[in-house]
Amino acid sequence: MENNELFQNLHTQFHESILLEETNHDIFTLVVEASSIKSVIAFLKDHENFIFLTDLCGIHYPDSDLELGVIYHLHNLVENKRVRIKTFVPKATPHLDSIVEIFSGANWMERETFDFYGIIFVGHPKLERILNVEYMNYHPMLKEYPLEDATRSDKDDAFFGR
Amino acid sequence: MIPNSKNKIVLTKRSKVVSNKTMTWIERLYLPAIFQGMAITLSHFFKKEVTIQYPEVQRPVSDIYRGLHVLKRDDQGRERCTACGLCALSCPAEAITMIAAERKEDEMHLYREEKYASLYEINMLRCIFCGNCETACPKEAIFLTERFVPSQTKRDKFIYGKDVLVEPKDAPIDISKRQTPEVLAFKKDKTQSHNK
Amino acid sequence: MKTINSEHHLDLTKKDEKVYSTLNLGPTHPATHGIFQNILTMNGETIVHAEQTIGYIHRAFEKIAERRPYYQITTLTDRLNYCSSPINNIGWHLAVEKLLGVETNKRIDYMRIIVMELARIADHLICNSVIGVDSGALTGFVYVFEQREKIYEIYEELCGARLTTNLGRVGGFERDFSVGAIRKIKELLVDLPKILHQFENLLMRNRIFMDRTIGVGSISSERALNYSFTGPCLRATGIDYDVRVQEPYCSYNDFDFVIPVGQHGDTYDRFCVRQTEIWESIKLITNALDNLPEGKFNVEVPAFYLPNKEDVYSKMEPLIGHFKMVMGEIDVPKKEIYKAVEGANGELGFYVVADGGRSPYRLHFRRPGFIYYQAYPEMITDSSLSDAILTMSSMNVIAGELDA
Amino acid sequence: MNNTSKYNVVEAPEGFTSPGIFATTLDKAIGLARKNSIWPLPFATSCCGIEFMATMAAHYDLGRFGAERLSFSPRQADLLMVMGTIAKKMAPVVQQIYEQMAEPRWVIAVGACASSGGIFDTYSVLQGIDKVVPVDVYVPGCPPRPEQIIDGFIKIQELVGNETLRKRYSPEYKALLESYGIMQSNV
Amino acid sequence: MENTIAQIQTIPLQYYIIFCSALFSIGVAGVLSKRNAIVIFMSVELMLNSANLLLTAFSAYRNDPAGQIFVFFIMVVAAAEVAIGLGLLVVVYRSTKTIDIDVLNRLKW
Amino acid sequence: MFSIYLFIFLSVVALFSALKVLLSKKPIHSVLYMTLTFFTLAGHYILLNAQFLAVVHVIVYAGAIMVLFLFTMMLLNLNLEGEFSKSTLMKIVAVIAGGLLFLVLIASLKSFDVATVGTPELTQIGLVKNLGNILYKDYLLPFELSSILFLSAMVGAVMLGKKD
Amino acid sequence: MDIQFVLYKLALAGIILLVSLVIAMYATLAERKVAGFFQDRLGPNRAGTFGLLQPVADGVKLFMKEEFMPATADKFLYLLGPCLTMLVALLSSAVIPWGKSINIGGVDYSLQVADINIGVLYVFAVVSIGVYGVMIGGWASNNKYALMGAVRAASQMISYELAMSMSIVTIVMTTGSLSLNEIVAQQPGIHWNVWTQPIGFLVFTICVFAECNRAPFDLPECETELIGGYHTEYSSMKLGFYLFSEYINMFIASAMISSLYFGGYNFPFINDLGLSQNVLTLLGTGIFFCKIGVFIFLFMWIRWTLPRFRYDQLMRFGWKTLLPLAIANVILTGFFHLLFKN
Repeated sequence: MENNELFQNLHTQFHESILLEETNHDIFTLVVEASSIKSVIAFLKDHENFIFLTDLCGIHYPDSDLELGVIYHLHNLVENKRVRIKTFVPKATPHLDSIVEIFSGANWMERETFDFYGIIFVGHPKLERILNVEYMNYHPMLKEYPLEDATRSDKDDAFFGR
Repeated sequence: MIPNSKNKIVLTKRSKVVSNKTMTWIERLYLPAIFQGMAITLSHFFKKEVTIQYPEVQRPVSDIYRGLHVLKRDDQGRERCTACGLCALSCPAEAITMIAAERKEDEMHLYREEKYASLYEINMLRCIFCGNCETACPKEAIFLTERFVPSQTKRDKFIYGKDVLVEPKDAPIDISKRQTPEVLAFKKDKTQSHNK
Repeated sequence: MKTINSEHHLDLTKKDEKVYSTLNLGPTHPATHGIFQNILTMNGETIVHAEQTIGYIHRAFEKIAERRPYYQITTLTDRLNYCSSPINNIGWHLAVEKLLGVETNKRIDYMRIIVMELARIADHLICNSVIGVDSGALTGFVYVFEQREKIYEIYEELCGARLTTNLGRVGGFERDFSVGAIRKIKELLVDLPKILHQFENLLMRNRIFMDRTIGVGSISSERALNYSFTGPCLRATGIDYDVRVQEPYCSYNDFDFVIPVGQHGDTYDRFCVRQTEIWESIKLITNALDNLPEGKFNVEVPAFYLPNKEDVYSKMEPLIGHFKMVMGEIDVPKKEIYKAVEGANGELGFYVVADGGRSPYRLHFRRPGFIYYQAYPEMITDSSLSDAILTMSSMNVIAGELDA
Repeated sequence: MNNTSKYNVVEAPEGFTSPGIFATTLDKAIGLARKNSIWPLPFATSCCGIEFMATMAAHYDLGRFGAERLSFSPRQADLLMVMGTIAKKMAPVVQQIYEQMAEPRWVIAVGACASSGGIFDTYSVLQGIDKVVPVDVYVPGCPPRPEQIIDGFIKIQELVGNETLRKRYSPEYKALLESYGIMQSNV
Repeated sequence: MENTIAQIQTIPLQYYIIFCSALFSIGVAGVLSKRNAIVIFMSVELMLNSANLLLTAFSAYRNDPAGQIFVFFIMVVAAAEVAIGLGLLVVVYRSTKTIDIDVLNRLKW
Repeated sequence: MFSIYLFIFLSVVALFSALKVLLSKKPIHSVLYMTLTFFTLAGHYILLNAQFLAVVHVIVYAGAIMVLFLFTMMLLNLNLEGEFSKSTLMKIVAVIAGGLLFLVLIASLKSFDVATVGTPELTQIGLVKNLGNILYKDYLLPFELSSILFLSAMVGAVMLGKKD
Repeated sequence: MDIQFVLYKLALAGIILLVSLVIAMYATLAERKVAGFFQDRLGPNRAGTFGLLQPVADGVKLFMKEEFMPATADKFLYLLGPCLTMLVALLSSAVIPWGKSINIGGVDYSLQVADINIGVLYVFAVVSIGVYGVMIGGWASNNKYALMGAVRAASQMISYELAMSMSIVTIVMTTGSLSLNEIVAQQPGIHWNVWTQPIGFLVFTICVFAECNRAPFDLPECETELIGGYHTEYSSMKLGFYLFSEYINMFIASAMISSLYFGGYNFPFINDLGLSQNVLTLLGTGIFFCKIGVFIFLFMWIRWTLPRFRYDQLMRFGWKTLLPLAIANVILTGFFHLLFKN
């Protein structure tokens, strides 16, 4: 299968950096060590024709060792193949290489991920909050923070079983 | 295979360039296009206006328009709501508040089931009229109607209680157009306990 | 080729300070439609640098989605790109169907195509007419808005709401197309082309308009891909990427339609691409309506599609199922999926991480507007304020989509 | 943690009426003129803005009420129409716009989001613009139909028509503005 | 209208001369005292205008149209001069960021 | 006698605004006072029955030249005069020089016999018909030359305005 | 100079002032109604029947609105701007011949306030100073958008003035007069100048559009770019003056177009009717106002049809298209004049 081929290529290139390959999801999914994420993506773009960054987003698993994750979706437009790359970092040192140099479009997606999860993208040209107010002092998408606005006065949560 | 100006990637065979940027010399003269445009606007000048004079003339809304809610009574004038709470649960805006109460013996003619909502409030400012409550209701009790919620000058006037929501006994609100033909057919079957 | 990022290399030496002035465009500027802020560094009327601020209507969609059952997320998707909410609704339903592994029948597919293409028409109409408004021609806007009003009426027939439709369900539709709805769609298919022709005649070959738009806010296909452009903005640069063709969903491959592409990715290209897409959508709707197969308008999705009301009213099993569904006690496979549809503005993706619970563990919306709007400073540098405004309206960045 | 907002949050007011001040004939004449010449400032951020466009367009035509001249400059506007979600990031802007408007000014909150936050009961959304500016009329709906927007507009017209000229100088009004921390320019 | 004009000539010519010399002197003082190139430019225009008025007055009193023709030509020259002058000023401003003539004391920058 | 009052009024306003041109802090005020001066001068032209010149004066000076000044000022966005002004000494010197010049001119007037100027009489030379006749007959060559001058000035201004 | 003459001129000036104000007032309503009809909607119809009281309502409202003065504005200039605009707008109506003379009691009363023999030049002078109000207002507001609007207004007006005057030169060449009265009188019946000067008419009309800041040349105040342009910071009646003067300008411009190119108060078969002089004069004045109305409608029609130019395109159009066209027209006219008149 072509996914195998892709995996082989990546494996020969990066050896232990590729931690896991998952196929039970809808598209070919790789878990990559945080330190080599940039080079993996660069390799995919330059040698495997994944020229299109579809998406980049964060995720939070509070119960895991590496709490914070970043998920990249790449797209090989010509052969119409997609690949999903996941990488995880600990919450204490949430540092990850920025891929803005490879894909300009990653700029705001990384800023958004920083805003939501506090993941710090090293090498990002302007890593500031993008959607939230600048004086916000927490990262709202982390699971421990509530959704609701504390100032709402016209609702009683008890009625909703939440 | 990174595209550049010479080597454009082509993904399908269906593409077609649609923008023509070269102007003919007639188009360069400005005037023909201007006259054409003026002819179009003038043709509309003499067309009948489509404006609906709203407060005096009402535009017909569709039969299933999602407007102000109604709490239905059954044929004998008893409130259908049984305070199961599904509507409140299904509300994305969390606009519905209800308190359930047990029906007493002498309230048989008022409430249909053993439980009823002693308090049923919808915050119309929060409500987004998505119709989830109507879909969620298993007792044919809450429906949205094609009435509008009027605007108010004070915020607390938007908490609609049972006094507004429950349909008046003498003037029931017809919601049969919102129901599927199957439901309407089912409603005719008076042997079913639901329809008694 | 311009440098990677224009955000951070402006060298404001002391000598230049007096020449440049800053202009705050937005967030209440009429042409930014209320929500974007651009701090422009101007040299006279030429923009040398632009800095964007967004997030003025950030509403925390993704956080809400983690707390709401799957079926309630439909109301959220309505408010993403509110000009074409049915596409978002159906896209979300398609994503959940993919998660559950549900196949729909042709009738549902065709109904969905009709609804989605109507939404695409509505969205493109508003975008192109707003280009007209921003260039000063208000009248065309009012003409096409009459047609949009007709599309609203169709939605109202279909689901009972005009704009934020909450249309459809996982596994199909809540109700079949009514006779009135089909009649109204047919009326629209007669009326819309006339008005569309008039609208095109008002603007498309008018030299004033062409001068205003040709070469304005252009971007190369290379840069556009690097910025992850999708939709009409990418197609205007000449790349025929369309999710409807690349990864067909909803039986789009039953139909043959043209993918319009532009040449230089400028405002005129975007205008023409959108305009042609409206014509293609009209053809698609006509085809789908003519070939609408018989069949049920929903498929059985045990976990999501609510049982029929008459069964709920009378039978125990469906009632329990109904309760479980509304309360969200449902079985969802533990899976990660990514589903994309061709939204009005480009690839609208839903990345769902399901852990089996009542709400998604993580739901990320790939919002095309958010992604391609970041190229805006690069597109307007060295152009005038008027160009910047036309570029903005031709990119059709919808605030709800931008800020989530 | 939640209390991250910098702006001044005030409890929602109960609307503002002018007790004890009766409109004179002059007031009525001027009120009549004013109510037929309300120039709105559309502060449209999201969905409701699209419905406002529909209200302005041919089918509903807000221009019938003499309101088709939109004033995008707050100085020239009489009516601030806030349509759509106002995030906390946007709240100071709304207040600033309100401050820039010349008296007499009215505010209408169109739609669930502007009036109360709607379904967006989240950390980033202002739960109703009446926390930053005084609101005269609320229009429910998400988004409201154009009919409802016109209803709200007619309600504003009623307010305008019956308002006394002295209202803007009344201590109640000044107290109301003060509770929002809004400075009255030169009344 | 003609008889109103007839009255005009009751104004003695000296008045014009005095007025114009005052205007001219103000212009001279302006040129000397100001540093802003634009204001200096305006002072020069003031001087030109006082000359113009005097020419017209003489021409009217002597019934000789040559004076007014001369004024006409002066206006043409003044317009040309202002167009060039202001163009120069803008260029100077662009390269030096100032229009203070005391700073512009070099021929090269 | 009506006209003498008019003359005095116009002259006083003209001198006042001419002084204000120099004394104004903001250059933009200078420009506007200058415009006022020009209007009063136009009034003077009308007093002298030079209608054509008056209108041309307004068109050229008020309508074009001063607008150009104003335009340049706005283009360069100059609002502050305070940042540079000549030293007080220089100002005094300037005023003295101006005053002296005025005195000299007045003094020269004294020795000048006004009677030689000619008798004031009803004049029609300022009307457009007469002026046109003379301009296009006797002064055709200067007229054409001035148009060439104008053209070259225009070209020059355009060349200057071009960025590099 | 008898007192009767003065009184009559004052009365005439007063009437014309009043008429132009009323016409401008109702032009605002007409604009909104016409825009409505062009856009398939109704336009104002709530204030009085057919919305006839709408301008009154607007006026009263503007008068009663808070007088606002930006803190950073230059107070005096801020007030001067709108006043100047209004003043200048009203000035130029003085030389327009509204009709032939009316004979009352054996005395001919001309329907022209001042028959200056250089009327055309007078209009130019007034138009050329019209830009001051806009510039001063935009400058004094101390707002960047207002300043940009002012700068745009200035450069636009100066540029288009040139082509406008060049287009009128041909009229002066053919009629041999600078007096508007004379020009109108030379177009009896249907011998209108537009037949001999179509290019001049076109150029003049376009330039007049630009001078009035009307679409497609409404850059100084275009809403989608500059919010309100030079009047962004204005409220109450000061804003009213700005808006109002636009309509007065439009009225005067229409009057100019009709008297320069469409025979003013002349109409075909004027002499075949066999009516008395006074009736003819009144009829002529009526016809004149009808012509003005047609041109005001044209102004609105264009505005609600066309997109606007971009700043640099507008400049290029003025300098590279209109000006050469006007000059070519002058040369052509001179050529034909020499060829056929001699």
